[in-house]
Amino acid sequence: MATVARPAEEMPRPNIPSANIQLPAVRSYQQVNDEIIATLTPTGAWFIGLGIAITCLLIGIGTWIYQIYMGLGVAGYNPPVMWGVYIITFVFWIGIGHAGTLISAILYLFRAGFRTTIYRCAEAMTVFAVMTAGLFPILHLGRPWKFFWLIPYPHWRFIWPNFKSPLVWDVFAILTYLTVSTTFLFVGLVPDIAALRDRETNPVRKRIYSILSLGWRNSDREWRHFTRAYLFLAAFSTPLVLSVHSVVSFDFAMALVPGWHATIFPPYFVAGAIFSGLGMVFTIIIPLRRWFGLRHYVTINHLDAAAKLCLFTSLVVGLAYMTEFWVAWFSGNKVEQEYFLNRVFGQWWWAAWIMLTCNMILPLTLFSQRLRRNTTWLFILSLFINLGMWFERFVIVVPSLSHEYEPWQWTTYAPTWVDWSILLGSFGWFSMWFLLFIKQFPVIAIAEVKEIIPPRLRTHTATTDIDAAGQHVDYSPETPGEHD
Amino acid sequence: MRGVLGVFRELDSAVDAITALRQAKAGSITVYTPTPRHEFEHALAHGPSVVRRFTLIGGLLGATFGYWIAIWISEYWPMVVGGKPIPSWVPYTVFGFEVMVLVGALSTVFGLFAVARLPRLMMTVGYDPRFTEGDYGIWVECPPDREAKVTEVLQQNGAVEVRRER
Amino acid sequence: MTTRKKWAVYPGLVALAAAAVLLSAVSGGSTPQGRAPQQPIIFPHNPHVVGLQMNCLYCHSSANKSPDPGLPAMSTCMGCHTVIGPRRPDGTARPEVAKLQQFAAKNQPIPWIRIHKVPDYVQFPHMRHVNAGVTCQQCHGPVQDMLPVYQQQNLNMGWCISCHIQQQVRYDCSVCHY
Amino acid sequence: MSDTTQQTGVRRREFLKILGVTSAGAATVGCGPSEAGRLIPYLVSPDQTVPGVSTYFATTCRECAAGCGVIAETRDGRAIKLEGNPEHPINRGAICARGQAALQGLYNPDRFTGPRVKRNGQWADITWAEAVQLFRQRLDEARSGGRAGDVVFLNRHETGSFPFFLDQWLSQMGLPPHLAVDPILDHAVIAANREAYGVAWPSLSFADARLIVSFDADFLDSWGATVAHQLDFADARAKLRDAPRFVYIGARRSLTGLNADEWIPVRSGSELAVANALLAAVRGAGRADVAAAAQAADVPAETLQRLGAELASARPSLVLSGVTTVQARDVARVVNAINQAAGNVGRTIRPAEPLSSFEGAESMAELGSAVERMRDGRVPLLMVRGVNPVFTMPKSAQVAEALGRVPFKVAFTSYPDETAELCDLVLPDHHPLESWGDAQVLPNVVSLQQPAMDPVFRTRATADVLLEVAMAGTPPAPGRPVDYRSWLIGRFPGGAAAFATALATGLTSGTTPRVTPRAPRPEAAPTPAPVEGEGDFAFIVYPSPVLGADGANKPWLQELPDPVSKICWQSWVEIHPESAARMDIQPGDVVEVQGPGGTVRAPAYLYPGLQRETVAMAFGRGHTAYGRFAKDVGANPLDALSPGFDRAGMAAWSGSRVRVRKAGDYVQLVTTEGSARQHGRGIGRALAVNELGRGGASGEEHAGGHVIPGDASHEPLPGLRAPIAADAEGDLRDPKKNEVGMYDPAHPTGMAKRRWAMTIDLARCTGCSACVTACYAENNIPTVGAAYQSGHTQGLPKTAGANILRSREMAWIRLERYWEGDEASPDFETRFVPMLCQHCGNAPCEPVCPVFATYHSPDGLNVQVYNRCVGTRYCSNNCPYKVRYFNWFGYGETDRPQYAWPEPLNWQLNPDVTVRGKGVMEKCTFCVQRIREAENRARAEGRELVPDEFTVACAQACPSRAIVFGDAADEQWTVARQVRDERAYHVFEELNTFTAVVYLKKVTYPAPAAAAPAAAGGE
Repeated sequence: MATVARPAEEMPRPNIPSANIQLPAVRSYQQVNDEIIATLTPTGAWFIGLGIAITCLLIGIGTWIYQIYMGLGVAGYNPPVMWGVYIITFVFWIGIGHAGTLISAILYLFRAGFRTTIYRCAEAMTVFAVMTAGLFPILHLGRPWKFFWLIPYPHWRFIWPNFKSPLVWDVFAILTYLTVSTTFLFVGLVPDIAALRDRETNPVRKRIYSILSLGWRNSDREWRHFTRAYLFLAAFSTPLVLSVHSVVSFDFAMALVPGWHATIFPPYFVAGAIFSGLGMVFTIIIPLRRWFGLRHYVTINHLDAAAKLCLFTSLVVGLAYMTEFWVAWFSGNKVEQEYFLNRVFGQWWWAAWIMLTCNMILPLTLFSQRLRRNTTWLFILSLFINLGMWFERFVIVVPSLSHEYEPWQWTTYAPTWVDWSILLGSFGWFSMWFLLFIKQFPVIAIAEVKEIIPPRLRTHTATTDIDAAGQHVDYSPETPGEHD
Repeated sequence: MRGVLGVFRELDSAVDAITALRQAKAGSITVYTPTPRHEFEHALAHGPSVVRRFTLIGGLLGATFGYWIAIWISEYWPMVVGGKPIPSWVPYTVFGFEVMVLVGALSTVFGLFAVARLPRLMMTVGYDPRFTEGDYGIWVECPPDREAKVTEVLQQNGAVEVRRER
Repeated sequence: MTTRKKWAVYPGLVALAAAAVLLSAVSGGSTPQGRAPQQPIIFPHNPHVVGLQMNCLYCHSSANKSPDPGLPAMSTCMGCHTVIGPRRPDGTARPEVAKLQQFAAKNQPIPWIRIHKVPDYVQFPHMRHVNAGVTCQQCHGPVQDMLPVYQQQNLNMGWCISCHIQQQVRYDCSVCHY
Repeated sequence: MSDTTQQTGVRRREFLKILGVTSAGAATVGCGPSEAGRLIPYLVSPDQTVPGVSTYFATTCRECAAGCGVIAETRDGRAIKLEGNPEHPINRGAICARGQAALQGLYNPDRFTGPRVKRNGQWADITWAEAVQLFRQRLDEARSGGRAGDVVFLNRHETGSFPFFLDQWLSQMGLPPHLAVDPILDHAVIAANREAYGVAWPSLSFADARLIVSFDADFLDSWGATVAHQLDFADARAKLRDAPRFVYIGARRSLTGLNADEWIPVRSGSELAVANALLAAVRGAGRADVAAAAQAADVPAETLQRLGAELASARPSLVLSGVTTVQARDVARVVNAINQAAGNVGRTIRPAEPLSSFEGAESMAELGSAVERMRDGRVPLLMVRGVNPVFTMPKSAQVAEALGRVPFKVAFTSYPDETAELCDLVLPDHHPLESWGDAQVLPNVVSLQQPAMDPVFRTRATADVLLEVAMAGTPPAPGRPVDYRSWLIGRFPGGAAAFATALATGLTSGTTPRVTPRAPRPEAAPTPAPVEGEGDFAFIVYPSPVLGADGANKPWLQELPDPVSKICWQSWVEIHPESAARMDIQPGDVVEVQGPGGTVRAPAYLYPGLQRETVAMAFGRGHTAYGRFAKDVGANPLDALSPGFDRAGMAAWSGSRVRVRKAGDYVQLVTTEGSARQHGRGIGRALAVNELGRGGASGEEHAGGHVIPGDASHEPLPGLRAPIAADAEGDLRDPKKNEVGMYDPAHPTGMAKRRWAMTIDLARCTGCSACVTACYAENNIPTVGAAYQSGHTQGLPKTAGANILRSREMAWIRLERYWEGDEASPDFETRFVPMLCQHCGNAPCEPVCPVFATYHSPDGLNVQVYNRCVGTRYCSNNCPYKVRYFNWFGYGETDRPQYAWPEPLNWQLNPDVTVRGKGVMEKCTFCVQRIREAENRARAEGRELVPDEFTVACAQACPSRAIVFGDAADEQWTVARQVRDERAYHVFEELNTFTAVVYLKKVTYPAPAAAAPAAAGGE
């Protein structure tokens, strides 16, 4: 077909409207099925990765058993720093869990085309991140075997949870979020599972897929209700995703601890959550597209568009950081002011500066299109963002508690190997689920990709030539910018 | 039940076939498409989906339940915490909202299953695995005497394969 | 056609949910209710309480002045049972009294097995209840007719509370838990 | 008690063991009823005990020489709590931390369980018969050996009949009288007092003085009858406007010094010169020596002049000496002269009504010469009872070697201390709470001592053993006492009947027979050693105020932070910050103190309350034996000293020169202190005396105070008239609401009528920390610092105090000690703030608990329900006062390595209070068990609560009566009146927590010259 060689001086090309990103290299529905389902065959590397993940998980489990038997004292808690690595990691994972629903739901409502090929991956990430996060509130309890007392169920004691406690809101926010995002993921998967089912030869797997696909047949009636239901789910998930992290932020904002007691927390947390989520999306999808050879599905333009979103959230987060300091100064509250001084220049200056550097300063590089389209840099940056967001939560939890109203109780905090290995275990748990997922289900939504590629028509074949807006010409490995 | 199944390669031929069949009053038509296309929606001219009702009812039920359980529980065993009123609606709003989303979303999915006749426990007649890949399908349920007519219409509109099933 | 089969799924789900709720409703309610252990001496309350019309307080002497009802000391038993020996006037044996006297001879207390026990984090003042006119039977059941004595009530918190609310007395947590 | 216990003792103990397991010992784990145990009834029900109801025995505290009266609360035959005897003239119902901890001596898991003998280096248990047989045989050998005159009996100094009984027995055996030893008694003052007044210890009246001057006399903590002094001193301070000003002179500012209004940091060794200068000033004599003294003391001359003038004008005054240098006796003499000259004798110093507790103690020099004789191998037999010379004398005195030269050594000691370890035969004595006795506390008042319970172990009262030995072989004659008790009764005026009645109060008038006083020592001997050693620092060794000489084996005392340094489970070297900076010493750097007798190493603590050329260490830790809680914890400062005495034969613990150098390594300080400054947060507030009467709002503006919007301070003491503050109150008052249950004041239970509250008077509080230990004893609070509890505290050395390095101490009430003003100058001020749960009306901890484990009870308590707690620890995060404590380990679970009460320590557990399990939050409950108990009692007697009818544990113990507890909603309770005091304030009022604990501001007394108010407040 016609490959138009583009003159070099056209670089850098103008920005692509993110609503209208096409997949020139994908031509037929057939090709979509072939290429995507091909990624499901397990490889050696995959088994090795899974092995590592499970090892980490086992380390975490072993440590937890030790902690349950001995008591929380084996962790590095140092009263009045009553919350530590566990709560930090809980908020960290919940934050990660926000990008998925954002991309799949909010961007769906906004009709942002670049979501199509990355949302399945992000959504899976969300579900597993929330599954991971959900463990930590239980894990940090003094008596974890009593966690179900937080759930309102009728029993002979006649006593119920306290619905005025942010922790109970948490329970419901997280359970709701987990249920809804899982449903969302599954509903979106059903047509693709049907595709797998029809292609599968192994009888056992075929049976499983048939059950999971609920007998989906791509009939017009199914599609009609499906699209409608999907829309409503998206419409529900959008406020939900905003509420969940607001509720998580209430855990802090509702307390009168200096550094916590701030009305800015909900928006601040939501922005931070989406920011960290996008970071994790990059961390996952950049190696994945290379590994699975899906670079013509998740094109550099998709990453470019996502990077813009990332930059935006980073700016919001940075603004929130600055606002906190301003409020502390403007409130005239001496306790608050002392705390914020201590945060940046005191005991915990290093944590604060890691946070500011990774979340506020480094992402500014995304203003450069060249860096936005450089996957290596995006990947490195995403690692920094993950680190920075973990430390943001560290800075929120630890310095506040260690420097409160009572000077006599000012103290310090040092995690022990127990905290660290449980943190490691959480990464193992997350990666295990994710690795299992990507080899059982398509990481790119087959049916939705088919939506955006031109259908075969009797009259003519759809054109994929370059257009004035600088949209893609035919895909060929040499085309600059289409892959790296 | 019995009928004729036509398999199409191209979108527009399938659409034309549908219009033709509807003019011919050939019987109830089911269209299989790998991905939802508006062309079919227009051609079939079905009414809007009823899933929305499930969503609305579910959401309302959820919100009500959320508020009710919280208030009922705090009145059930009055305990003052932090000098706050025993039933205080502000914190309970969070709870009501979350339960609304939960029940609303679940009932939406339930509605989807109900109206789309899912889960379908076994594949029924008039289906072909190709429909999940690239091809479009049209399944016309019709009495035997009309099968010939339907087959003809399908073939005229460029079906790559037409077969009768029962 | 299988359209009928699939509707059977939903009642199934509903049934499961209901079962789960019921299960949770009784969870934690499991107490040694009805427990009737074999005591070292098969002590019959009936002849003492019904037959001899002895007041409960004769043996459980501190029930009306202490949180702890108190157990009869060996001396209390032997007060009568030095006279009322192991043989009835008609010559039939009283094996349990014989056991009692053996314990007394060895100067050993009787290792009774405890039946009614609230957890250690529950403070139960007997005298408040006894003095308020709560009969022993209300919590311990018809001990005078029990052989062997068993735990009749479940002694659950809900069971305590329902009575407290009904009687318009304190049901504040800090009344029992501290 | 006695008869029944004789009969059923052992079995009762079995019974109690079982009870200990089933009731008090178990912890809140699980939610259903735990496995029901066995019920073991009495054989014969003891006459005056009702099961489940406490019985009280009045007896005498023997922890120090003072002989306070205590009331031992026993439950089902176990002593569970000690409280001061309100009738007692010395302590008037108060009790100090060491007194409280007597229980842990009684139940100490390391006590000798029975007699034991050392056979070729190995300890072997033997029966009492064998033991007494062996003892008697060795005794006869020693007597027959013709060296009977050299036999030594060391007895811990005590007053009462026993010393007489002992000497009687010794003379009967043809042996010399015993030596009464008390290592921390101020023999110098005693000697001086004998000269001046003819009595060892005249009673002191602080309240009548208008100026108090103390030369190193730590009278609140370790000098004399401290509880009596505290009560009196606090009463003096409570006079507010006419309260005496207090000047402390000394090289180290002890706890008493921190309570002083002015501190004059004189160079150690210059006290005599200063005292002479003051004497001259009082006598109105020359000025020259003032300059010289100021020169020697390195203080501005005008300070001394001003003080001299003040002393001359303010009459009566009260001048005390507690100096422990080689000049101690001389300083004490001069101080007595000052009192004479100032006309204090008979007014503030009352020889006419002396304390008898300090009569009859031998000087340490006597002990020293006894040790000399041992070293010369002249002592055939040594008997020791409650004395531990190996630990209490400097290592350089080589007591251990001396003991090695004694052929046979018998210990009547109860604990495996250093000396007992070196003995050949141990005949363990009863604990004072298990034995009979008496103490002469005032010339005409005898305080009786009776057993509160049966012996815990196979011990025997020494007196009984001696009697048995004396009677062995001879036929029992009628009328001869069979045991010490009958001996006591036999001599008791009025006999058995009178004795029985006297036991009710534990007091009786009259005198016990005195030991024949020895002739006063000739002036010459012992010659005071010159100031020994060299180096640019003077070394001060002071007895640890919390441990005393022998408190180290009691976890309560080990865990109780030192009131000055706030360090526990550790020894430390106090050094002035400037000196430390000069030598580049950071807190925690191990320093080596090299003195004439050797070197001692300990981490440095920078203490501004020191004269710059001084280093100081507390004596009390550094045991090499003495059980699991004491062994290898801390260092013994005496290792650096040489055995020197002053003229009165008192061991000179201070004044020798030492070299101090940085040892290089570092040890984290086991301190409970976060920041030593208030950062202007107005926690402990004060106002100068001249600001009194200007209305409560006076005193300092503190930062948080009136800045933050929503400040509630416009309303005086809000939230104290009703159990629930603010919003909820409106809600509950709403007549349309009928489902508020007990929160409705009209509810039949009437619980909502009360608002339990507390006032803490900072003008009275001295920071002695007795309340802390009282709380530990009452509320089953676990100690967490022992070495064996540190095993699983990751990332820290497994030494004692690891858990406290992570600030996991559990003290429900803690004493915060804040510096105010410029620490560089000696004029810095100290604020002691007892901090406990404030039981807020709007408690921030309550709404955040997801399971209602903490909530507000209708009578205004902030309740913590342990068995409901799941351990989210959110409540603690949200508590501004940081008074909630979490069970990081299973301190209360018997099967855990961190179990805090190894058998039989768990016998002391209060059956009315749940023992908390792992993973549960706990905090001050306002002693809710006492509230409920009082309510039950009132109900049983068909009455309402009588105002002030009961109080909480901390208030009960407080030796300065600073804490008042009661119902603030009822005007008849004292607390309801106190909260209207002009000095009243809430801590962190601006947070709208509406606390139920009200503090009354401290009052400071600036020096007359310094006009400006010294109360710089929260700066």
